[in-house]
Amino acid sequence: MKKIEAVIQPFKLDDVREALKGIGVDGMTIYDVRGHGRQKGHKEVYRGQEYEVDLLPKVKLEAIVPSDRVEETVSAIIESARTGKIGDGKVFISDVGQAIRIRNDERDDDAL
Amino acid sequence: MKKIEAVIQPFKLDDVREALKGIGVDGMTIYDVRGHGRQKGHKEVYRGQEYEVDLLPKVKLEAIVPSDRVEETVSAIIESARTGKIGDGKVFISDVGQAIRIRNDERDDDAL
Amino acid sequence: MKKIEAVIQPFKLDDVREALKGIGVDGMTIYDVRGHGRQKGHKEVYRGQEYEVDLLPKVKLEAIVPSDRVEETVSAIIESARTGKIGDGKVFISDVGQAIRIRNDERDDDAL
Amino acid sequence: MKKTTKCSLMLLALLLLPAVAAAQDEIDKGDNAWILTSSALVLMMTGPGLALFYGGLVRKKNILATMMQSFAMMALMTLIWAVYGYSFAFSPGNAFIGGADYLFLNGVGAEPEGSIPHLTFMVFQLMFAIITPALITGAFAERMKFSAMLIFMTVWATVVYVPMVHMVWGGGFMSGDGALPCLDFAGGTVVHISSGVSALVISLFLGKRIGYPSERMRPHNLALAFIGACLLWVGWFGFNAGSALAADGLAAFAFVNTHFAAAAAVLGWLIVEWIRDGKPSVLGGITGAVAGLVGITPASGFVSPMDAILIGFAAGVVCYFCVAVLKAKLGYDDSLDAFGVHGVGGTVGAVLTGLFARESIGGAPGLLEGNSGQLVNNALGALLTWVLAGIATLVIIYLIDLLHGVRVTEQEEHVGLDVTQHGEEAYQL
Amino acid sequence: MKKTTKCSLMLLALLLLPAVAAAQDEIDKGDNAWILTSSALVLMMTGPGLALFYGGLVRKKNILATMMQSFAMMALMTLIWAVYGYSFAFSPGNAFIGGADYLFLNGVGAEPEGSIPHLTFMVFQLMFAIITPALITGAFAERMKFSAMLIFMTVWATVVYVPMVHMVWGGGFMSGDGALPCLDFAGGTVVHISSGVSALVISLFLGKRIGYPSERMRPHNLALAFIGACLLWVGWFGFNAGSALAADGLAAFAFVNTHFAAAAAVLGWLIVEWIRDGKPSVLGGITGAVAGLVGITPASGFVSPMDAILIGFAAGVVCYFCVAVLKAKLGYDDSLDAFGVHGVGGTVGAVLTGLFARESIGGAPGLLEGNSGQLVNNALGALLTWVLAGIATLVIIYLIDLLHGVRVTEQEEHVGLDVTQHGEEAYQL
Amino acid sequence: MKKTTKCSLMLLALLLLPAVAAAQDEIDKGDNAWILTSSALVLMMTGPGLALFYGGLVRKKNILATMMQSFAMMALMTLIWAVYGYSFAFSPGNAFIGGADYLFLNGVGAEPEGSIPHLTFMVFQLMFAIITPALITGAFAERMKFSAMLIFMTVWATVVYVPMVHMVWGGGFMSGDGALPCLDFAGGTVVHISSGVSALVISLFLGKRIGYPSERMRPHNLALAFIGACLLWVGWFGFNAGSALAADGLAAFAFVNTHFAAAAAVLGWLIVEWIRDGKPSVLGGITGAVAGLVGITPASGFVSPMDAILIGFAAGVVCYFCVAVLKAKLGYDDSLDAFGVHGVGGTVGAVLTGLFARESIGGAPGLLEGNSGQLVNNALGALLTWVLAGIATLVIIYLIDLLHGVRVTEQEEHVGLDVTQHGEEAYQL
Ligand SMILES: Nc1ncnc2c1ncn2[C@@H]1O[C@H](COP(=O)(O)OP(=O)(O)O)[C@@H](O)[C@H]1O
Ligand SMILES: Nc1ncnc2c1ncn2[C@@H]1O[C@H](COP(=O)(O)OP(=O)(O)O)[C@@H](O)[C@H]1O
Ligand SMILES: Nc1ncnc2c1ncn2[C@@H]1O[C@H](COP(=O)(O)OP(=O)(O)O)[C@@H](O)[C@H]1O
Repeated sequence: MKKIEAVIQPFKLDDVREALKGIGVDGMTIYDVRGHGRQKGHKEVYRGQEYEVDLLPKVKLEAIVPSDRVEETVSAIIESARTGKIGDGKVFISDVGQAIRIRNDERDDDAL
Repeated sequence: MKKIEAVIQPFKLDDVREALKGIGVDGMTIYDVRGHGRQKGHKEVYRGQEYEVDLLPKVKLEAIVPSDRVEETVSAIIESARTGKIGDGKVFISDVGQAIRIRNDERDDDAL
Repeated sequence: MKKIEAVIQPFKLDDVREALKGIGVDGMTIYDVRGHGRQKGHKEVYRGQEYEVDLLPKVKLEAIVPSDRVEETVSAIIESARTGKIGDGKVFISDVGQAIRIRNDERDDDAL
Repeated sequence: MKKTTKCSLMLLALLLLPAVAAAQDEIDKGDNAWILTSSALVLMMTGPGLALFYGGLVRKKNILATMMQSFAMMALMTLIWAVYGYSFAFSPGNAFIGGADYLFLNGVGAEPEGSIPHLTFMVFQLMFAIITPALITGAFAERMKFSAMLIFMTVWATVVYVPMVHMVWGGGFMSGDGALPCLDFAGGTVVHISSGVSALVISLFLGKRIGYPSERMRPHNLALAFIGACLLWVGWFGFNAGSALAADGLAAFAFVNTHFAAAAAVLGWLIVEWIRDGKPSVLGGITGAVAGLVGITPASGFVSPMDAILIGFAAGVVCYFCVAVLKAKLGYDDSLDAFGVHGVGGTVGAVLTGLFARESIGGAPGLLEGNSGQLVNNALGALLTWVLAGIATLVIIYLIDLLHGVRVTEQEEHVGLDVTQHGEEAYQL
Repeated sequence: MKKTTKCSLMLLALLLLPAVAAAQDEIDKGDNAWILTSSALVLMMTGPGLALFYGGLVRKKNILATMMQSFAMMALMTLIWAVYGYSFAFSPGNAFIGGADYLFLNGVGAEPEGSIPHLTFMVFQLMFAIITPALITGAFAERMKFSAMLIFMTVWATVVYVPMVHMVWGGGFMSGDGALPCLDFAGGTVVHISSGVSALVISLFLGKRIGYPSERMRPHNLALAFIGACLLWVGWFGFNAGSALAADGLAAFAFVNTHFAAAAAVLGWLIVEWIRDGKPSVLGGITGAVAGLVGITPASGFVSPMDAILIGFAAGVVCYFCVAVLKAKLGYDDSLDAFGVHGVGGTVGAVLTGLFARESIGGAPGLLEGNSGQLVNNALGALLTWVLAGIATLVIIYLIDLLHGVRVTEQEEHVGLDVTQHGEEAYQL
Repeated sequence: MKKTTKCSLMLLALLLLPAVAAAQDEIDKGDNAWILTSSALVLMMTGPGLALFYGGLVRKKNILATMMQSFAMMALMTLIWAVYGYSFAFSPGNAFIGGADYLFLNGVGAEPEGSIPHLTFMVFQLMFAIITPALITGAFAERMKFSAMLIFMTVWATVVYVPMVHMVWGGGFMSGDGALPCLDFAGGTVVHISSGVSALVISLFLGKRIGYPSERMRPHNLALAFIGACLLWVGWFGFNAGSALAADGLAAFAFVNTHFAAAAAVLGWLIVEWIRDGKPSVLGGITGAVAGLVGITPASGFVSPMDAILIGFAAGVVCYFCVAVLKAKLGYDDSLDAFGVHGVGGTVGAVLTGLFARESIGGAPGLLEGNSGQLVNNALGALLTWVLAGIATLVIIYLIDLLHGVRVTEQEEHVGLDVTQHGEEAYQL
């Protein structure tokens, strides 16, 4: 199994979820993050005091999928999340040794 | 060392923490996530506009433990988090190469 | 590539970011977490009802870096995040198989 | 008291010699301005005041449902009051219940009731009819069906609140010229004891919230609770000083007493908390303020400002112990301490009113001025209210549970009432 | 209406025999106390009331910008009113617009206007001039440039609002002694139809927000919206009952009618919602309340409390269908339903005022009392307001778009208006 | 001024010929209604107003502690005022301090003080005694011990505030018939300069917060700060217009001036911000409003509405530069700009009052009407207040630090004051 971690633009979340549903990837976990990379931040001023804000709001999506589904999952994410502008985000893939479904102890691929 | 990631029902957090304390697993990091899987979501209506809400609030718990403690840790989590209903969540296990305690540079197992 | 996960004290975030900028590590993703470890928690009382609060606010910083940059990155984090007091946090290092830049499909090291 | 005389007088007048009434009664625009302002302030106590105070104390998943329980009273009680509530409370009747003269507000218009338009008096009273049931909702927060709540409140208002109002303020047997004249300036018995005791009964009947007390149920947003408590304090000036039904010296007394009691109760609560729990808390401070405001309510037009400080301080300390110690001991789950604050504070206030009342201020002497009878009357009145509210509530909630069911399912309780009862979430942060 | 007579009388007086005016007019401190209080209440409707109601409904990234649009009106309209707005609205003029006598508030001081100081009347009216444009902002929330908004509102206030006020309340052709006397006690046409219709036009002109309706745009903080709605309700007592310009029986009628209509509208909306969507919601309840308050505004000083219940109920139900059904059908993006609630609710109210008006209360009979002319007049008045506001707004927005641009860039819309328009973020939670 | 004459007259009366006093003074219910309403409004300024304004600007971990500092004043100052504060402020005394006649409010009852009950005057003044120290808390937010804060405020109120009140309003040497008569209608010197200067001294004494200015300390919840600022604006009508102590034409002037100044200050601040920082911000808008309200406070009953616009605009612009430029230059850490807004705005207002005062409005001419003496007096009065408040505060804080310690530990500052001082967390979101 592989863990696919995608950092995307918040306003792209709905599209990405549609795309994944499209290819039958249901299981996923999502949370809000702030990210920094090449995308320029913006200036904020509070009572004359300037702040350079370069941690921008992003959404992180994690999906653990069987190794043989990584390809399509990744491309589904990439295509649906892309705007072509800096800040679109990244996808990271790593190994997962084991997966267990708490409810009934199902293991690995069955648990996804 | 292994990283144990458990996605559980929010209202089960206190039980799981008890269980882990019980077996002496102290170190952990926790954050709120929203998850999708087999559990059905619910409908929300705002001024007549319907939304199908299928990202449900979950809590994610991460604990890095020495390889030989994975077994008991996982079962402690599973037992304490289980309600038997869809939505109980999952546990994922993966490798961690190195661990360092920032305070004093202790490494690996000593750092946990 | 390696994934460096650092759990640090919230008020140390700015320092750590400075340090990383210093060594040219730009890409990172950050989110708020609550952690438990050796650091003692505190007591809260609401209308006479006591709560032992031992999940303390921390910040988690994730940076995926080329394997050859792990060393300096980790030490930069450790030095900038250290106060020497319990609760400084931890750094965990694990493998990342693949990285993709959504915007232009760049892969692996080029994507970081 | 003031109210009663004023309004029973009015009733008499209306019955016998309207002409004369019209003659002797004239609208004073200063009084009307103050009571209209007070009516607005009292509505503000329920929405947003109480709704926030309660909504901030529950868990995130239940804030909307909790606020909605107060908000719904703003609509429901208004219609009940308009159709029959006001009539059975204030139109001439017997010792227990009023008559049908004012059904659909028939005959309730701009003509003077005392020195204000009858409609002004009606709407000022309505605001009390809104907040009283809303207070109860604190006891069953986070676990009651919205539909069951609506049914309960409709019945409760009809068989408990409206009669209580008539008995104490509408010319019934607990009012000035009744068999058991009690001093209740702005609602110690009618509002706070009745709602507080009913709250206790319901929380016992419903049982605890799942996971209580083991699971952590800390207030999800104390900033909102703080706003609510402050607005309650500010609105209470309308509640108590408005009960003078005029912008006169008595209103000034009631205003000052209200403020002093709240202040003293804050200190009372915080001091005990500081000693006992090690730290003075914001939740303690705002809860203490409400306890003091409750305590002074029946006394506000009868005692001196210095008495008010004592009453407020007492209410703060006593309520602290009921909420922090007694509740834990007895182990019932009065989610937001509707009983611990309103039931207990109201009782303390009712009794102390009988102790401190000064003839020079409200026209009625208390025990300290040698009139032990008043203390007895007030204690009896409080006791009667306990019994009436307690029994009636038990019967009502039992029947509704039987016929409709009052508690949400375990699953719904886990998911939260916002989503399951109202199909909404409060925050998308 | 009341206003008109009072003030046109005043104007006449001022013109012909100031001496006499001074003689016959005297300040009543009770009235002044009430109108000063009402002025404060009406300002509270805009800030924090409306700002929160709107701010809570948008997405997190736009709350500050949304609140700022209301807040800016508190500053901008005040200066406009002081310099020329009040004069062209209320100083003697022709059938459509007032004169220049009061420029820079020249001659507007402590002398009585009716029974209150002229300045009190001026500032009370100013608070209306603040909230009316603020209401419009709900329609273009989350996508309009702050600068464009300021320009638009300045022009709109000058060519739409000020003339409307003069026509209906300032002695113009829609006022008491005009060619087409309409009954509008507190602003059904002047405030709600004018703002609501303008809102519709702008939302059509601007087009939808990016991602609407596919993307999820749920209210980011319903607790704030709830606070806002409750403060609107409380403040509306000043809006309507203050429009009696005295603390008299008519004020009591307006106060009660306002409250009853809000309550009835809450029930109306919730019942339909419960039936149609399966659950009664908090957002539905508070939106219904506002709909009812809008509906009763023109009628508040002309109808009976029981009529008010019917008007409120009707407004609640009708607005629900416009917001929940019609909007979806027509597919325009009135972000926060400024049109669906104010335009529609105001129209319902204007018409029903002509139906229910009772001579015994506001001095003017409606259709039910056989005066069919009034219904026609009010309908015509509403229609005229639709046309005037609609056309004027279209022209203004078109020109501003041409010369300055009204909508933010796609990128700015994605990032949010708080950061791009004001360089701030609301929450660091 | 108004106050002084009114009340010193009263005092005389009380002393010499109470009978006559009773004869000439009679309660006007319209006035009483307005001052009771104003008292409620002024309390609302502190809680929730100021508490939210300040609480929203600090970091999440300190919001409760910050709100608590204001809330505690609502309790603490009330008891001080009741026991001895009011007496030493307003009972007959010498040029610097009042006497002991009113200890424990002895003799303070329903009898008329001017045209309102003495108790009404007392409680209205009390609300000022609550907000003044609360204003100071903005300077030491996020780093002061709660216990030290309580001790400091108790002493400060006793040796700085109460004497200031007596000197300016209680018949002391800065009041109408004193040696150095200053014009301070509602508290430019007494309230704002005294609190603002003390704030500066404390922030200098305490030193910066850890991490200031390098670490990011952005406001954690601007929505709450916005609510607070709006409630301050609304409440300020009670503060200034209530200071007329009657619902008369002067109250109308003060009301309008207050509103106009706030509006002008918002524009002033936003324009400068727009030019200098590139964007107009919500934080800027609400801060400007407060600056304008501070600036007009001493002038509100002495100048014309058009003057008020100038004063407000000036206050907005000047305060902007002190907060945004000067503070950074001098490098002290006045966390929430209590000095930059209240100290500076109050000084600007005090001076401009001496410039613009019009005999026709407040009965006293200023420089523009040829009375240069008034400008000098007001400037001197402001200066005196600076010196008195500055020195006294330094001594007090120094001693408390010596005997008790005023600042929390570094660890506590990191964890936050909510948890360490009060054992609570604001949000469980
Ligand atoms: N090396 C990295 N490690 C972790 N997260 C990263 C890394 N690089 C980028 N990210 C995440 O991806 C987001 C987008 O990256 P950025 O460089 O700004 O734009 P782009 O993806 O178009 O290159 C960042 O905000 C950050 O959250
Ligand atoms: N493949 C997956 N990858 C990541 N998270 C998952 C995956 N499958 C499930 N989850 C997480 O587990 C939660 C529960 O899973 P669900 O299928 O709803 O119930 P159950 O665990 O009983 O099968 C989901 O809400 C989601 O957060
Ligand atoms: N085994 C672990 N797995 C995951 N997170 C951990 C683990 N141990 C510690 N942490 C994280 O590191 C934080 C600091 O650890 P703690 O033991 O309190 O102090 P120190 O880092 O000085 O030993 C914890 O709050 C928790 O978030």
